[in-house]
Amino acid sequence: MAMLASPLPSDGAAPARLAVSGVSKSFGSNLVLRDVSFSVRAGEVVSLVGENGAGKSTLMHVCAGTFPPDGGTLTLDGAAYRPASPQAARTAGVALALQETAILPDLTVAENLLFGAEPRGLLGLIDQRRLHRDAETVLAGLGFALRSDRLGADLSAAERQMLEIAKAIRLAPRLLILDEPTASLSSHETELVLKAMARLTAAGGSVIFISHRLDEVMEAADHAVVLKDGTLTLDAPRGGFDRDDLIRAMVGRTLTDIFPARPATLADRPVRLALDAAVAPGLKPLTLDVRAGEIVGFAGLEGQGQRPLARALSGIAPFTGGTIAVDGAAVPVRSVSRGIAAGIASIPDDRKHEGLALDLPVRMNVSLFALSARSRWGWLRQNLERTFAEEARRRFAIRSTGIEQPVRQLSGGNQQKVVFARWLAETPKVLVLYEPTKGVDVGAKTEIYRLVGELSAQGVAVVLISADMLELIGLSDRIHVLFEGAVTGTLERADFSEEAIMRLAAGPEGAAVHAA
Amino acid sequence: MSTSAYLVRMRPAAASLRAVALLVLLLVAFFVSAGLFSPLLLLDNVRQAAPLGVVVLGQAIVLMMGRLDLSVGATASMANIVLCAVFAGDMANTGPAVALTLGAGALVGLANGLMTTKLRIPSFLATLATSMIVAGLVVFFTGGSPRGAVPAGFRVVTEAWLFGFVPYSALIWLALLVLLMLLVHFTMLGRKMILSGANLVAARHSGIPSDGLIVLAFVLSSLLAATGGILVSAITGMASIGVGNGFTLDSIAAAVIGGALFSGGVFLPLGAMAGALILFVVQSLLYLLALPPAAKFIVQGLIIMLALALASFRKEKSS
Amino acid sequence: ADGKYTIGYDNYFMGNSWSVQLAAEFKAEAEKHTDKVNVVYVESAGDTQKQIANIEDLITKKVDAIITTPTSPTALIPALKKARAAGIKIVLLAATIKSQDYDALVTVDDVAFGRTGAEWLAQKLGGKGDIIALNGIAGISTSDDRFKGAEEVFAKYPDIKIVAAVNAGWDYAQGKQAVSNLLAANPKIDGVWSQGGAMTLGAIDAFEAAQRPLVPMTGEDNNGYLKRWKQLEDKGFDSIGTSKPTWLGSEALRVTIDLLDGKAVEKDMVLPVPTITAADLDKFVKPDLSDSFWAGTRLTDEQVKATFAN
Amino acid sequence: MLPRGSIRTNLLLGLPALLLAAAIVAVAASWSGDFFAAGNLGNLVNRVLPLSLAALGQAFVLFAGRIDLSVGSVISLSTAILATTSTSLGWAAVPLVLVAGLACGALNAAGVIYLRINPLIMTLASSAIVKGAALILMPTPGGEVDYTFYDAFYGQDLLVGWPLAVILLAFLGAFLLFGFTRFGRRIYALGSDDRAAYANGVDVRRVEWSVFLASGFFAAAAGVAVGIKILSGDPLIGDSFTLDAIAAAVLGGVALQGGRGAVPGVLAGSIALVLIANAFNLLELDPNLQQIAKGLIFVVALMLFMRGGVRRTA
Ligand SMILES: Nc1ncnc2c1ncn2[C@@H]1O[C@H](COP(=O)(O)OP(=O)(O)OP(=O)(O)O)[C@@H](O)[C@H]1O
Ligand SMILES: Nc1ncnc2c1ncn2[C@@H]1O[C@H](COP(=O)(O)OP(=O)(O)OP(=O)(O)O)[C@@H](O)[C@H]1O
Ligand SMILES: O[C@@H]1[C@@H](O)[C@H](O)OC[C@H]1O
Ligand SMILES: [Mg+2]
Ligand SMILES: [Mg+2]
Repeated sequence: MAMLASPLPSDGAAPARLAVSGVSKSFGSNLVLRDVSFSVRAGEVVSLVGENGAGKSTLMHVCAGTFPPDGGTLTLDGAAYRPASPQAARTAGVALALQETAILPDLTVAENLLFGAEPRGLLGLIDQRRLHRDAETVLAGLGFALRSDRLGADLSAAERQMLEIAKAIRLAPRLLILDEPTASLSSHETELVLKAMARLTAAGGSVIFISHRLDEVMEAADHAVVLKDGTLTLDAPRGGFDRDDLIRAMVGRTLTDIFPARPATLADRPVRLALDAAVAPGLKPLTLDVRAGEIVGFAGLEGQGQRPLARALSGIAPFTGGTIAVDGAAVPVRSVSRGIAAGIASIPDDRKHEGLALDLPVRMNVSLFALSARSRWGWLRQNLERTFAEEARRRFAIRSTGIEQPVRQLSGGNQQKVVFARWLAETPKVLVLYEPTKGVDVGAKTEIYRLVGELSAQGVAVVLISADMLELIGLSDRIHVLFEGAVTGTLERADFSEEAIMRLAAGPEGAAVHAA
Repeated sequence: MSTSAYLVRMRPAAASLRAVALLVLLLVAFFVSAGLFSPLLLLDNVRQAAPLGVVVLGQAIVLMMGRLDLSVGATASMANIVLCAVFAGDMANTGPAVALTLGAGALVGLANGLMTTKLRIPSFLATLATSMIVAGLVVFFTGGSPRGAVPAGFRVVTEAWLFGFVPYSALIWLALLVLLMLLVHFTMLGRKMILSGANLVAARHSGIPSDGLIVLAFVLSSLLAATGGILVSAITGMASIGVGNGFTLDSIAAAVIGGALFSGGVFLPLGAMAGALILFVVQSLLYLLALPPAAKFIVQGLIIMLALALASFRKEKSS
Repeated sequence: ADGKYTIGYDNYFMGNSWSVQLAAEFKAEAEKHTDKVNVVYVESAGDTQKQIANIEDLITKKVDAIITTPTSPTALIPALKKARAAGIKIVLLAATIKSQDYDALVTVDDVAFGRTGAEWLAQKLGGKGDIIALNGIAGISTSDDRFKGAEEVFAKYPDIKIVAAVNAGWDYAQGKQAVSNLLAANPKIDGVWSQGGAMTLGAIDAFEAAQRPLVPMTGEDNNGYLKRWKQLEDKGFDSIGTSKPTWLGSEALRVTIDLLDGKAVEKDMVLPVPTITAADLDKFVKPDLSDSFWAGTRLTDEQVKATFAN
Repeated sequence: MLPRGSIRTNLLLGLPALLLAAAIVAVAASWSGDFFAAGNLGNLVNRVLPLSLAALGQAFVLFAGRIDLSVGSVISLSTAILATTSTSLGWAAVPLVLVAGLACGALNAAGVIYLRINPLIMTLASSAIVKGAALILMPTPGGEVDYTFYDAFYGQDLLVGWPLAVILLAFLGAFLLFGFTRFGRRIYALGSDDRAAYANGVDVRRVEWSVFLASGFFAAAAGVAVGIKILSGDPLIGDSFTLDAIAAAVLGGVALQGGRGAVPGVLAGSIALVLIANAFNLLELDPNLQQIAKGLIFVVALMLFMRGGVRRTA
């Protein structure tokens, strides 16, 4: 394992762009960062990795002025640096693109992008036309396909994330911090972001890049820094670490295989879920089967019908025609509760809005279905709830101070585990997973994959809708590829490859479009 | 479930405790300026605070759902009019009088609920509109001169004391409080209401029929407002226009003093009770001090500020 | 056009039975003159801003006269000036303004109202004792004037002490709450000066609830109060019912018609305060009529029943 | 042409109020010959003035996602100050009143920012405190504002005069501020999403200070308009403005959860509210129905807005 580097650059020449020295921070009694020191040089990408809740975002908030550290010091290009607010940090040349994004819902993309730096004309009034022109220039420069006059509220998670990144990059900061910028991006969009990072460093800027995707980290990092439980466990330059080093530093052990083994054949299993000419807004009639114990993946570029499919299966925006059958019996999934009654559980992708009551404790967030199934005469069984919540916290390795901690205070990945814990209180017949590991660290991911594997072994039919190619390939028994709301091709496990998926994902004229 | 678990569940949140502390402080001030301590006087204040207290419970339920009910005052006023009209001073009409009054109240709640869910009008506005319409209907149908009266026999509800030291109205208040506490904290229905209040979208995604629960909350609020109106009627014995109007702002203030949050997801009935008592005791204290009217308003405002400043004291600034 | 007078009637408030009966008296009178007058009704709901707008709209409608009960003694003055400049006769009903911009005033002086009750109470107490005062709403002239009258009287009796003066909004429940608390704090209260009958009822109930012997209290001429007084008479309770009679409402119309007919009219018709005492209580109390009804009326029993039922 | 961007969305929110106002004018004018009488139009402008100013101040606060329930008391206090000082100070009394309004705004801001009291409750409390102050200054209505004020400001109560000029100036200024300045954007940003606004560099405290100060200022300005109208002071006269100002803003498309709505809509909403009452009087409709009608109009207008859909956050 690589040695822990000293916070100051060893070559003694130029001072580090950012030097973090002995920083600690706690929330209440929860010590989140302990004596963390590392540095970022000019023209360098430093990747910061660590498990969910390791303290990455907290550390970056400290660097970007959201809140001060409890102890420790920061320097920027050799000068003492203690930003009093995000604005002060930006003025000093440090821009942070938030993991949770800070898009103003009632302003347009252009207004968000140039917020606080709107071009002014006559009488010092904002020049709306130039504003939009400038915004389009920025977006085009990054290659982001995002219309400048759409309202923030109407953007998808991926679009919000792109806008957040664009906002930070636009400032041409000395130090750009990207906190999980790629979590909901497709591989094409991810490429764009990595390119933008490269351009920035080529021009002498520095980047701190957080990701749970170790591929990206290996590709982009000039230097890697690993946090575990708020302590720095690895700090090594490119070439001085490999993937296993990172994982060991993150989880403290080597993970052998993160994906569960799949059975050789499923042909003898009964059909659990059957769709026959099922239609929903945004989807063309869909006919397919999922067998008991089978994991069927859905791949595709962003916005090819994944969301409508997930929402229709879960009953949020139900199918409007065709038939849906579970175990051979037609079930009208006209609402979420009908779906649940039919044994269909579905994990939403937008956990903050659709999955969690952020201000309520972990206990109340995990226990709903467990309690519903066991309530007597509508009474809520308090002891049972407590026991269940404690158990869920253990089983899903949810990092919290206890079952009474409000979910808002949990790290992103741990929030996702809470969502899982609620839905898996009862073993469903069909499990619909929509981006199940967005922003989830490799350890937790392994846990989740193991769980999915277990459930499928118990005969649950799993529908996996994901933008994560490796996840699809690693987990699925079959992959359907969506294009413009229809399945354009299906791959069996033996034929899985990123290339094969991409070819189908590009649509009928696949090759041509993909080449462009 | 063990008793201890119940006790844990009943443990009021910090906000409620602070409200209770403030209440105690006010009571001390009250009895010091009265120059005596009389448990009976204390209970008499509780007795008279009951109508407001009952209305606050409803407001707290609506706040728990992340909504606001600005129609409770108009509904309580309407209840007084309907009750007196149907009673017509005759004890024999008790059944229909109470039933029709509560029925009319439930209709208001239903209207509020449907407007906020089906028409998607923000509750602040929907209930403001309802309150205008309800008040307008009352004036229209009575021509300004409401009829009827509450028979003396019914007035025991607020005027009489059980065993000479427990006011019935306090018992009614307490009973409703316990019922709501059971509903919210001890039933699945209540749990689903809290989840809806804390995050409506997430609740929908979990198959919780949120719209129905919001309607239910508004109906409960209006029923409790109507009950508050019935209690006021028992106090005054007569029909008059606008007797409950003050409940609207008072109920919001009391609930919030008791720890309710506008963002929803919190139901603290004990806090709500403390909040209602605080407002009422302040009023009594001000009568006692016989301050000039101007000073009265100022003290009232300062006490509300103090209560809320205490509530947010030490609250960590969210980042 | 039809040769009739058009009269604008501004109903200042609908919030208590007194104001309702005031309007009812006017309407009953107007029905007697349908051959002569058309009435345009506007509603101010106790809101001075609205009242000003209403007056202006009546000017726009070119009425011949406006009858209004000003909810503020000053705020309406410019609007009323404008009306008179447009040749409209202004008749103030039951409340006045601090200027001469009106053609007739029909009222009972509220200062005298307060004074009358206070004099009775001072005599009753033999010129000494501790009393409490129950007022209406701060900032409303009716309330302030009545208390002013009372204070003038009590100032002449050095041995009478007002231990507390509180605002109870002319309201039964508030009156009761106030008096309950004041009783607890004051072991000795020898009399209650109240400027509204509903508050006096609240005071009586508070005394009874506290099991304190009743003391002399001033009251008003509302039937509910008179009934109660009657019941308590044999327990030695004594009171006075001062009155601001609602028949002022009908009188205002008569005066308005006289004005429009060009007859000589006394500008300030400030009537003496009618009173009801134990001696003539039986003449005024109507056991079979509603509690809401006020004795100082020209309405027939049938009209009262139509207004307030029972 | 409407500028691209959120301004367009916000302007459209005010459209229903404008249509409503136009409809009332059409009905009132065709059924009552008095509507276009010179006196009536002048009266209407004079009535719109205080309401629209109060609503504009309220809009500052609402855009920022806060609320101000003290507007009515501030108006009352303003008339009291004007009526006690104008005889000696003359027009210099006006800035004094405005400063007092700012002080009330500062009280609200301080409570919200330093004591972290919810704005609804803080301004409810300050409303009582300010009312108390007004009653101390002027226990009963009275005082005097000289007639020259009326003559100079309202003149002959005509359509075109100072009141109209003040309305236009205030709303034009505010329109530019909210549509085309960075400061206006910050206010919208705060109302749109507190956390995101902070992360985008909005100085939350400064914005909160400014919106409450603005609300106090405009309420005081409305108070001056009322004071000159009544030529006296009245410690209770402002009470009804609080809800009316909110109603006008909301009718004009301002979202109570903040971040949405535009200044022209606020003016349209104020005009619509004033017109409803006027039309009832001119058409001699049963005044008892007015409140019901107002409530129903509200519901219908709101239904029109809501069709556009609400934001997905709960
Ligand atoms: N505002 C807060 N109040 C209390 N605890 C907090 C707060 N913010 C974060 N924490 C806690 O600090 C720890 C670190 O959280 P942080 O968000 O920095 O993790 P992370 O490494 O970014 O995780 P992820 O990969 O899931 O984004 C977590 O245990 C979290 O619960
Ligand atoms: N501890 C490990 N032991 C063995 N193989 C591993 C380990 N961790 C990851 N891998 C392999 O590396 C590949 C990618 O790992 P990575 O951690 O980037 O996955 P991921 O986080 O799921 O990716 P993404 O960021 O796209 O979600 C997987 O195919 C997996 O098999
Ligand atoms: O006399 C009082 C009257 O003036 C007021 O308006 O209402 C209540 C009555 O008691
Ligand atoms: Mg993070
Ligand atoms: Mg991954």
